[in-house]
Amino acid sequence: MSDRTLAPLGRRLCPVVAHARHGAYDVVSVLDEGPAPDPGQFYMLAASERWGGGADERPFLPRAFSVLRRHEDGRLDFLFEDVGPGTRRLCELRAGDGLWLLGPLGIGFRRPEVGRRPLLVGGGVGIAPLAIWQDTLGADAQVLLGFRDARHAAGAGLLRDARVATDDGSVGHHGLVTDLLREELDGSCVVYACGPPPMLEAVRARCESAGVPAQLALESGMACGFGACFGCVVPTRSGYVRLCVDGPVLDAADLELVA
Amino acid sequence: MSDRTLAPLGRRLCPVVAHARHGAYDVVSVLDEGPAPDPGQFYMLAASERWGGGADERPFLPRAFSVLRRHEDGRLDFLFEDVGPGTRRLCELRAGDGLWLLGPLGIGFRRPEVGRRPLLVGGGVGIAPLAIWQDTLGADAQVLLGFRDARHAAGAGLLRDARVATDDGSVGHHGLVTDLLREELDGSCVVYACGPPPMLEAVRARCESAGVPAQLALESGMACGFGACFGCVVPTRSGYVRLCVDGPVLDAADLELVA
Amino acid sequence: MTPDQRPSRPGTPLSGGPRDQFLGLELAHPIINASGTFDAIAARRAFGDALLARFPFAAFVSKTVTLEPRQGNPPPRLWELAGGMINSIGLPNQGLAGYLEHDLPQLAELPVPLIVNVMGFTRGQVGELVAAFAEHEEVAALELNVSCPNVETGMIMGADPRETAALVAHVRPLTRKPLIVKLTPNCTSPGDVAAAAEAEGADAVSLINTLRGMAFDPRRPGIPWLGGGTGGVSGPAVRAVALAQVAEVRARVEVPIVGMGGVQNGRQARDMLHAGADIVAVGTESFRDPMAGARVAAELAESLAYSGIAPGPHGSRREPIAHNA
Amino acid sequence: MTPDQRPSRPGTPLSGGPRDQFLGLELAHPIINASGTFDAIAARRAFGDALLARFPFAAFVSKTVTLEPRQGNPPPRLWELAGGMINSIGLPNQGLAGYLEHDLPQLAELPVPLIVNVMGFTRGQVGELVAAFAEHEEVAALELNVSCPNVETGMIMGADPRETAALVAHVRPLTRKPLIVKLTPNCTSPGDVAAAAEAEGADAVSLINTLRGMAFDPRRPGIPWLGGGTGGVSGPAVRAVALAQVAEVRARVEVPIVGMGGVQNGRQARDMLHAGADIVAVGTESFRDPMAGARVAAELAESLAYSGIAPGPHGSRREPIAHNA
Ligand SMILES: Cc1cc2nc3c(=O)[nH]c(=O)nc-3n(C[C@H](O)[C@H](O)[C@H](O)COP(=O)(O)OP(=O)(O)OC[C@H]3O[C@@H](n4cnc5c(N)ncnc54)[C@H](O)[C@@H]3O)c2cc1C
Ligand SMILES: Cc1cc2nc3c(=O)[nH]c(=O)nc-3n(C[C@H](O)[C@H](O)[C@H](O)COP(=O)(O)OP(=O)(O)OC[C@H]3O[C@@H](n4cnc5c(N)ncnc54)[C@H](O)[C@@H]3O)c2cc1C
Ligand SMILES: Cc1cc2nc3c(=O)[nH]c(=O)nc-3n(C[C@H](O)[C@H](O)[C@H](O)COP(=O)(O)O)c2cc1C
Ligand SMILES: Cc1cc2nc3c(=O)[nH]c(=O)nc-3n(C[C@H](O)[C@H](O)[C@H](O)COP(=O)(O)O)c2cc1C
Ligand code: FES
Ligand code: FES
Repeated sequence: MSDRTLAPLGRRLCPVVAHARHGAYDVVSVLDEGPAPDPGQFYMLAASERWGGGADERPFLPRAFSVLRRHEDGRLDFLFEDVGPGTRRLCELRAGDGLWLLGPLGIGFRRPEVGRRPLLVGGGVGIAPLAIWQDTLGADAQVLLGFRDARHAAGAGLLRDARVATDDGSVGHHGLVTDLLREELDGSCVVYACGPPPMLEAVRARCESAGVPAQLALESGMACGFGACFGCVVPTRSGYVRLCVDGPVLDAADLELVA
Repeated sequence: MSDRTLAPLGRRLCPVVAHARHGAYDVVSVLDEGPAPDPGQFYMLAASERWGGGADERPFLPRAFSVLRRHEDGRLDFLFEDVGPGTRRLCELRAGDGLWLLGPLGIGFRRPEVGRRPLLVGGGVGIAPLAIWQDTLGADAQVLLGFRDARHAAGAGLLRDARVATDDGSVGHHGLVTDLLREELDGSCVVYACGPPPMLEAVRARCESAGVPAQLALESGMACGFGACFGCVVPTRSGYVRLCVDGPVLDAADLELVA
Repeated sequence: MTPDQRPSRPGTPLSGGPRDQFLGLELAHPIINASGTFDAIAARRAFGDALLARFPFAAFVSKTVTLEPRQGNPPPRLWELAGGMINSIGLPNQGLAGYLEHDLPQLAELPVPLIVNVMGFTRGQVGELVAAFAEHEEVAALELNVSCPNVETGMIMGADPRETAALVAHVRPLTRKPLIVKLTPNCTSPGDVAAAAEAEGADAVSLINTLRGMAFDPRRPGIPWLGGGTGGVSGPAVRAVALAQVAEVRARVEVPIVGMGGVQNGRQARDMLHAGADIVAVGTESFRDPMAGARVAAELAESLAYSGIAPGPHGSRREPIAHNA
Repeated sequence: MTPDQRPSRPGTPLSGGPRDQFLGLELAHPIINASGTFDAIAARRAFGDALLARFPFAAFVSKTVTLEPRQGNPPPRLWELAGGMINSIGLPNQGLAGYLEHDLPQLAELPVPLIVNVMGFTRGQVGELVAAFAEHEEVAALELNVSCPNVETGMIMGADPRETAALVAHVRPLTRKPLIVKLTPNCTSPGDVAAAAEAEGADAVSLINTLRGMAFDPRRPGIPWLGGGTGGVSGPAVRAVALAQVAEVRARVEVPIVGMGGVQNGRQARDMLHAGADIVAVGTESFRDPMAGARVAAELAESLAYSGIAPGPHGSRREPIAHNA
């Protein structure tokens, strides 16, 4: 038995069926006939037309994205924030366009041990894998999200009943999501986190000192997504691991530091 | 005094204001504040977004295009046929998109000597410079056009009162435009031609044997369009000349052969 | 003489005909992977046994193995550029012992011949590696990665014809397996180096390895982006260089050539054959699609059938193409 | 030591401050053109005197001049690739006499210093060219294009340190004008060649010239596309290689470096300075926009002002950047 849902071999061309804006984010839906992903798994994506010719004559390689949500009919939603030529192109996708898709890839979140209360902590585009994880865990899972400002906090609407913190105080708690974590964390929790490295590091450190297990969905630059290039390594207590095949979700206990 | 209308120094970003299909061709109109081009001059064009990422990760360099028509309000029309990654991208342009434009460039058609009857002969995308030339010359100028089939012959509608030949006989004369030329040519003519090399060579040879002057608008692969790269040379009786600064319209008498 | 004027290469058409021959190996088609750009073991974790059923390459070349284990370079290890990328992976691997214990048994399960790529920092090290693999019948051939310095002479082993000759002369007696010398493009004359390797008994050469390149952090001016400082450029951006070097080497050697560098489709693979390669390796394009190798092979077969060209016996010396750039 | 750790280079900020110094020339900014990528005479025909009023470069480098006139290579001369192009122009020019008679008077009207690029097929020829230009005060400096074979030795003049040293030693006594040696990237060690040039009295080096490359006709399988057979690759596709070679050369010489290869904007020019260049040349990007040089200069000034980095005295030897790709 495999530790992950296997990806069909080879990239496949999927039709984009919808696009929606949620504040600073674009959500693009594609129709996929592949297997249902495990929450926390990711896909390598590339627009089928005009993947290239953006800033610095890029993109060229596909880009890694967590799946935000899977619908019953096989529709997959992805969440994009325009931070460079690849995401910019993906944000432009509209119904009728084509998307190359490879996945699901990597190892996703592991279920809470019996009796442990799942606490989902995220920020920015890191909310994507938490949404599909919340869909799976159901009402048990509490969600804490941090954003820069109201425009980004609009992304919180993609999950249910999230407590929100914003850097500028425009929505919810004025401060960091880790402030909320401090309030909610107790010894019976298991924390699932995804977000920018400083947030993940704060979560890791806090869980460590609280003696609470945590699973962190990390990011790193990827060329292939299936272990071919050795480009996506992150340092762990046992040396470099390829995030695309040994992650992207790692046990916080395996990490010295998230940088 | 210059032998050409000078181009403003530096490329400029122009808004696309219209797009229309004419059979196999796309006509894209942009609003330009530059000087009115001489008929037969050309522009270097590149889409302002996503110029790249097509077949073979191209285009990268701008592409050369004759101006099809200039309107009173400064609108310039260009005619595109999708033959590769550059023209494909240009065919996609729609109102609101941006186009980089450098020009007008090169030397256009020279007016007929007094008493000479202008005969315009063209084929395929070669009809573009003939349209603006016909606009200038007025009703005097007779137009003969050749196309592959009816889909391409739709382009004839961009000029007035053209006699048409098609390879497959679906529109007008079943045969070559040079058949029409044979019928119309007499010693009082001056021929202006633009089209694929075999057509131009047939026109050149016929005019030579008829002792009729001819001006041929040639094509060659161009990187810059303003004499910088020395890439666009064509052989003439006096050696290689850069088509972008010494053409694209050349006197047939200067050419041994169009290949 | 330009390539089309070469005496036409008689032989068996690729598509549907008998299997392709390369160094005595039976290949189902002429597309293999470039070393370090496909990890069949990791891919099997991601794709399962479908990988074995539809393996995209006609032979499998493993990532460079060194005598001792290596961690590789600190991240970031990747930089994307126009039509390509720079990698500074730094040859992470488990070392010879780890490879023999963990990787070899798994790679032996692949449905295609296995070519092991090795590198050492002295001739002696390369010799040890070659000798170690000589005994393993799962290994069909060896590829020598010579894009690294000989720590004893300070010279890049594959950048200087004498250095390469000495290396090949040292290891040639240690195995009867076919030896492929993987040339570096970062040198004055790959043709000279290839000729030196051939003279000392190399059975084939492969090229190009990556071009040395560098990038700076866009957000921290003056700080090199890559953890390793510099790295190697690959992908379509290097294809023109690869074609020129393959043509140059073809003019100098009789042995078969594995051509690689930026090949993305069948037409480009065909160009590589026309430049002088006998088989073609796909590297960076596999990152965009793990099945790229199979697609290139299918497109190539179609393109060759269409143009009526058949690949011929390997190793016919051909005339150089003029280079008066 | 990485570039940011270098002793900060004291000096005058680029933007708004006093003019930049390069080989004693006063430059309005640190961006010049790459030889063969801008013809100021043809551009004046296309754009008129606006070209003089808003000349995009701080100095003008003319296309390579040879002793005798050259027609150049048969077309096609251009091939486009991912983020770049191959040219096989073949150095067409009117020869020394034609240049002196027709071009020099017109180029002397430009509002910036003139650097003349020369090439010969023997040391003697290069010497003749250097000596001829030594007398012309319109000429501010000379650039030696050494990317061609010495027909007497059969070696590419700029690919071998000894060959380059002999050339520079031969021509150095013939002029007091600054001599810039334009290195070829198609060699094992541009650093060795640069050091040899410096040792024999070169005042500066410039790099990179084009990478040797090749392409096939997409419609006629096996026929090389370029009339010249092979050509030279330029543009963004080569930028990573250029940065690595500039850094390598910087580690070996004290003289100023003209850095070039794929620079399209101010950030990339800044990276070139950080790699070790003192001024930057823009080539292929001018084909996409004749005013690219001016835009790069403006963006660079902004970028340097923003990051608070000021260029310093030229020629300070800096530490190499690790290359353990
Ligand atoms: C497992 C995983 C899941 C992810 N899920 C999501 C998600 O759900 N939603 C989402 O929006 N994002 C997600 N990401 C991040 C996303 O993959 C990146 O934002 C995307 O790859 C950026 O590409 P780009 O071209 O837009 O930006 P780039 O320009 O590539 O910039 C991205 C970063 O890369 C660096 N960079 C800049 N230039 C280069 C270059 N030339 N080469 C290499 N690096 C460069 C810089 O640090 C920059 O900040 C995920 C990443 C991983 C690994
Ligand atoms: C003065 C002038 C005026 C013109 N006017 C018009 C006009 O009004 N309308 C119009 O539609 N066209 C016109 N053209 C032609 C137009 O410029 C070309 O069709 C266009 O440049 C093709 O670009 P592409 O990317 O679409 O095709 P490409 O793929 O670049 O193919 C065009 C041709 O270039 C060759 N080629 C293929 N691959 C490459 C490569 N990698 N590098 C270099 N060459 C390659 C092949 O011969 C191919 O047929 C004109 C050309 C000139 C010189
Ligand atoms: C990420 C990466 C890792 C590589 N690792 C190796 C290696 O371990 N050994 C080796 O000989 N070549 C290695 N190469 C070089 C490739 O085998 C190949 O020569 C080069 O990438 C050119 O081919 P391509 O453009 O198709 O990728 C590597 C290339 C890449 C991109
Ligand atoms: C079309 C073309 C012609 C060139 N001609 C010359 C030349 O005559 N002499 C020379 O030294 N370099 C010549 N070069 C090389 C450039 O000066 C420069 O070194 C190279 O193009 C890299 O810079 P880039 O990527 O900015 O173009 C030429 C380059 C191109 C593209
Ligand atoms: S992204 Fe290539 S190994 Fe992980
Ligand atoms: S297109 Fe560059 S010189 Fe004519």
